[in-house]
Amino acid sequence: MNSLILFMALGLSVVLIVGTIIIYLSKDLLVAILGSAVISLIASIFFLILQAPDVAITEAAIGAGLTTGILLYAMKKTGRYEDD
Amino acid sequence: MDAGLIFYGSAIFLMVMGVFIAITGRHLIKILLGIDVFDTGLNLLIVSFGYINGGTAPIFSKYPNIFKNVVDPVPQALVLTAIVIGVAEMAMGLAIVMQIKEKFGTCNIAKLKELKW
Amino acid sequence: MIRRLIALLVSLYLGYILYSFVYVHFPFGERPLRGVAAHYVENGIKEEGATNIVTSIVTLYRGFDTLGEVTVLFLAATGLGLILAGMKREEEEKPEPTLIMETVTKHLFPLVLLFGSYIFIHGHLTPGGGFPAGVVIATGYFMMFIAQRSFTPSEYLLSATESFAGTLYVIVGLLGLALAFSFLDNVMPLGIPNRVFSAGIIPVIYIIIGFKVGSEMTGILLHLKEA
Amino acid sequence: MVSPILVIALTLFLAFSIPLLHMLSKKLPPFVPPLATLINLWILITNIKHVGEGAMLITTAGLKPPIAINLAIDKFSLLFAILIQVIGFLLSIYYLSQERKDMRFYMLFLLNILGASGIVMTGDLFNSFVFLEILEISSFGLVASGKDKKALEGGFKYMMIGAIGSSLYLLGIIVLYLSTGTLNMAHIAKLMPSIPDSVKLFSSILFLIGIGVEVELFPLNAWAPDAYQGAMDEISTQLSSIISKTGIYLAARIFLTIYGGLYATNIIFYLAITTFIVAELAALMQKNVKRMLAYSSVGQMGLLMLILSVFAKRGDVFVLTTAILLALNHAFGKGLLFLSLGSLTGNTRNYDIEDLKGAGRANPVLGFLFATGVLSIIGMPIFFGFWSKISLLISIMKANLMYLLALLLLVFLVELYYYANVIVNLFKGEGKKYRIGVIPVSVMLLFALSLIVFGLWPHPVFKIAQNAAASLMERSMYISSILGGM
Repeated sequence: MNSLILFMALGLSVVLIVGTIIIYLSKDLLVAILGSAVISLIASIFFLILQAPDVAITEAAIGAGLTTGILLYAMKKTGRYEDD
Repeated sequence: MDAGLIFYGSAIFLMVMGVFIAITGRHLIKILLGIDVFDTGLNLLIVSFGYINGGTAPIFSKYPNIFKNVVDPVPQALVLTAIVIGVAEMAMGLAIVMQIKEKFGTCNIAKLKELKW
Repeated sequence: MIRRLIALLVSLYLGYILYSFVYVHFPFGERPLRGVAAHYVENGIKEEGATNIVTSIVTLYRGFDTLGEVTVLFLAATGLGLILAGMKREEEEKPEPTLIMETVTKHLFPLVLLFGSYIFIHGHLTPGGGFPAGVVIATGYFMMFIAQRSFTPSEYLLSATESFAGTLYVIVGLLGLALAFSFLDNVMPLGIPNRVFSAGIIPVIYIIIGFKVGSEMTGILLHLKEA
Repeated sequence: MVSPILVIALTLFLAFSIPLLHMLSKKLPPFVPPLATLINLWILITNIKHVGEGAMLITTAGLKPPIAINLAIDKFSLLFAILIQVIGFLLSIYYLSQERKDMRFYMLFLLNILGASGIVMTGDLFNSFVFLEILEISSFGLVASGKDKKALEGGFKYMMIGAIGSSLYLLGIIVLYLSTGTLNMAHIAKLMPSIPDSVKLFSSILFLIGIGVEVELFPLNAWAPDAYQGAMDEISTQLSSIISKTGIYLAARIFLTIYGGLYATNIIFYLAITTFIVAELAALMQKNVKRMLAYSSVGQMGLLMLILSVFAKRGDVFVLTTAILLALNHAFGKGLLFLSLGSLTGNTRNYDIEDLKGAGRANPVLGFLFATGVLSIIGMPIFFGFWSKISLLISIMKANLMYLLALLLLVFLVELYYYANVIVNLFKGEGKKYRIGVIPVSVMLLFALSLIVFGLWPHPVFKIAQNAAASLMERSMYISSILGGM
């Protein structure tokens, strides 16, 4: 792994950390769900860096795409804000 | 820069935060999100275990010129399974949450007090 | 607040233990390829004919797991339907999709389906395979029933596809048992690696999985939409 | 010879084909689970004579064990597989008497049986994880399928703990894979001496967390009483008779076969003894009979883990035999209790001890069935439970563990007290009479009959359990029969 990729990974991991903190703090579930989608997306980039293209595609399709979709449907039913 | 610190570190950080969100979350969907984050971290950790320095993806597009140095394919295959299982669990959990919302009228875990010690 | 802080500290501490354990015993990137993994990399193409080693592990070497994995998805779709059945439906005001959205999705839909089928047909050559392909197809349907006013896939057809693909998968496995005395054996000719028609039953399995996952995921999304 | 892999393949085939059958005729789906379990039972019974010393090897994908997934069936797994099919068959007959519009329930039920049989038959660690997930996810669905408040809450709690637990189980598998380079159970067991001690300890704790959810060990069993109480009565039967027994199987297989004598013995011992005492005391406090039965189930699982942790390391076949007998007794006895309790309350889902007053006198058959279950669980003579409890006490005395003996006797007295309380309540005062169909009564009678028959002629069961325990202890035999001369 060359240092450029590592530097990129470092930047992405900072985004990961911010993402989890946003999920924890946000009272708006929409923001939290989008946060988890971003985390899945970054994880799929990490899989690509780690030479696992199969996992990367699956994580991008399932983790970032489909899971977000079903979560959004569920959120529509259960209400968007945490304090109800 | 230490590659191990970045990949292992961010994977384990995701796991820790996932458990933390699942334990302290009050909204049921937040709890499921925590479990999802935990699973993502675990998958990242497993794939990082399989990485081998200088290895390429285990796909030999120029057969029979086999390029020997590849990363471990087994953890990748296992993670594929784990991802799919994770989404299945999530779907099941969301179905339960939606029914809870309908029956209890709330998704706050502190207000689910039907069963007591 | 104090309880949350304690929870955070405890989970951070557990994470630290895990990190130091992992760091000492499995240093990053320094593990040699050994055990079954070495066997798969060396003999994978000879034995199963797929140039993507992960694919041959997923569909054949550990094909039994994949059958279980398909079952888990099937289970999720079924359980979701069972639990959500009988929920009150709320008729809410649906925002009208714009003309642009309707036109674009109409023309994009066949392309998405084509892309999905491309992924699962080339599963043994390129990264991807049946699971992401099925999800891509489901996303196509998802797009359609968000953007089109009068588009509802037939639940009957979805359920039939799902069920038929599942039974077909088991039958392919049993074929191996009948012809080679081993469940899920690669009984078809391997062909020349790197061609589309190669690798024996791998493309067949991935096509089945693609259909099955596609119909299951579409079913899940449909159930959630209608709940 | 019929390959035992057909147990899994055919069950899956039938489960997948239920929607197609439903399209043919709406009456067909309820008959699929009895058919499937009956075929499975036949396949397993024809295979009894093929399973000799060591384990029977069934390959998949045409390759030898460490390379591809294999099934490994020894007498221990065969016994549990048959137990699962028998209970599954009885329950699926029971379901025939109920009107259910949703075919998806039968699919979930069948897949639950499939997950349990997969766990007991597989010889591959990761494969056991996949089947564990099938078992868990279908259990969440079954528990929540009651769709009232209690069922949903119990289901959600189970899901939360189960999801994290099984993820840690996966991490344990990966740690073992990284240190041995294989996922095959026998191969890992063979390479076990080469693994550093800290890795062994760490992975065994991860496994313990994963399995602890299933066997309801102390910090991980918060879901158990809620799920048992919230679920429908048949589902509670399934939880206590199939799912937790599968957990015990998995614990024995992993800690005995793979780790070769429990590795984290002390941890398991303290957790199990806490589970046992706390659960039995909690059962004593309950006003709700179903919750009381749930706590009693948790306590029994704690007792089983306790026996495993204390005696397995000594390689004592006799004690393992008792553990298996206890598990069998509990599977049939608790199953009977949950089923008959449901009928005694007239399916009102109101289990308060006050509401049960006189129900036994008003419905003598049901009262008799409930009493049979109770008597067998507390270990009265002529019932099956007697033999397991007596041999347990004898073996503890032989091992000279007097403090354990005193503790067990004390807890058994507690058990006796709260069960007697329920029985007295059942036969005192006037209760309501309920109509009950032929099928449920005959299923419960079969449960009760098995308890009495095994109690009067314990010898064959004893022999079977002994063989199973012996094959569990023959670790080197298991390894060599799977890996050949490797």
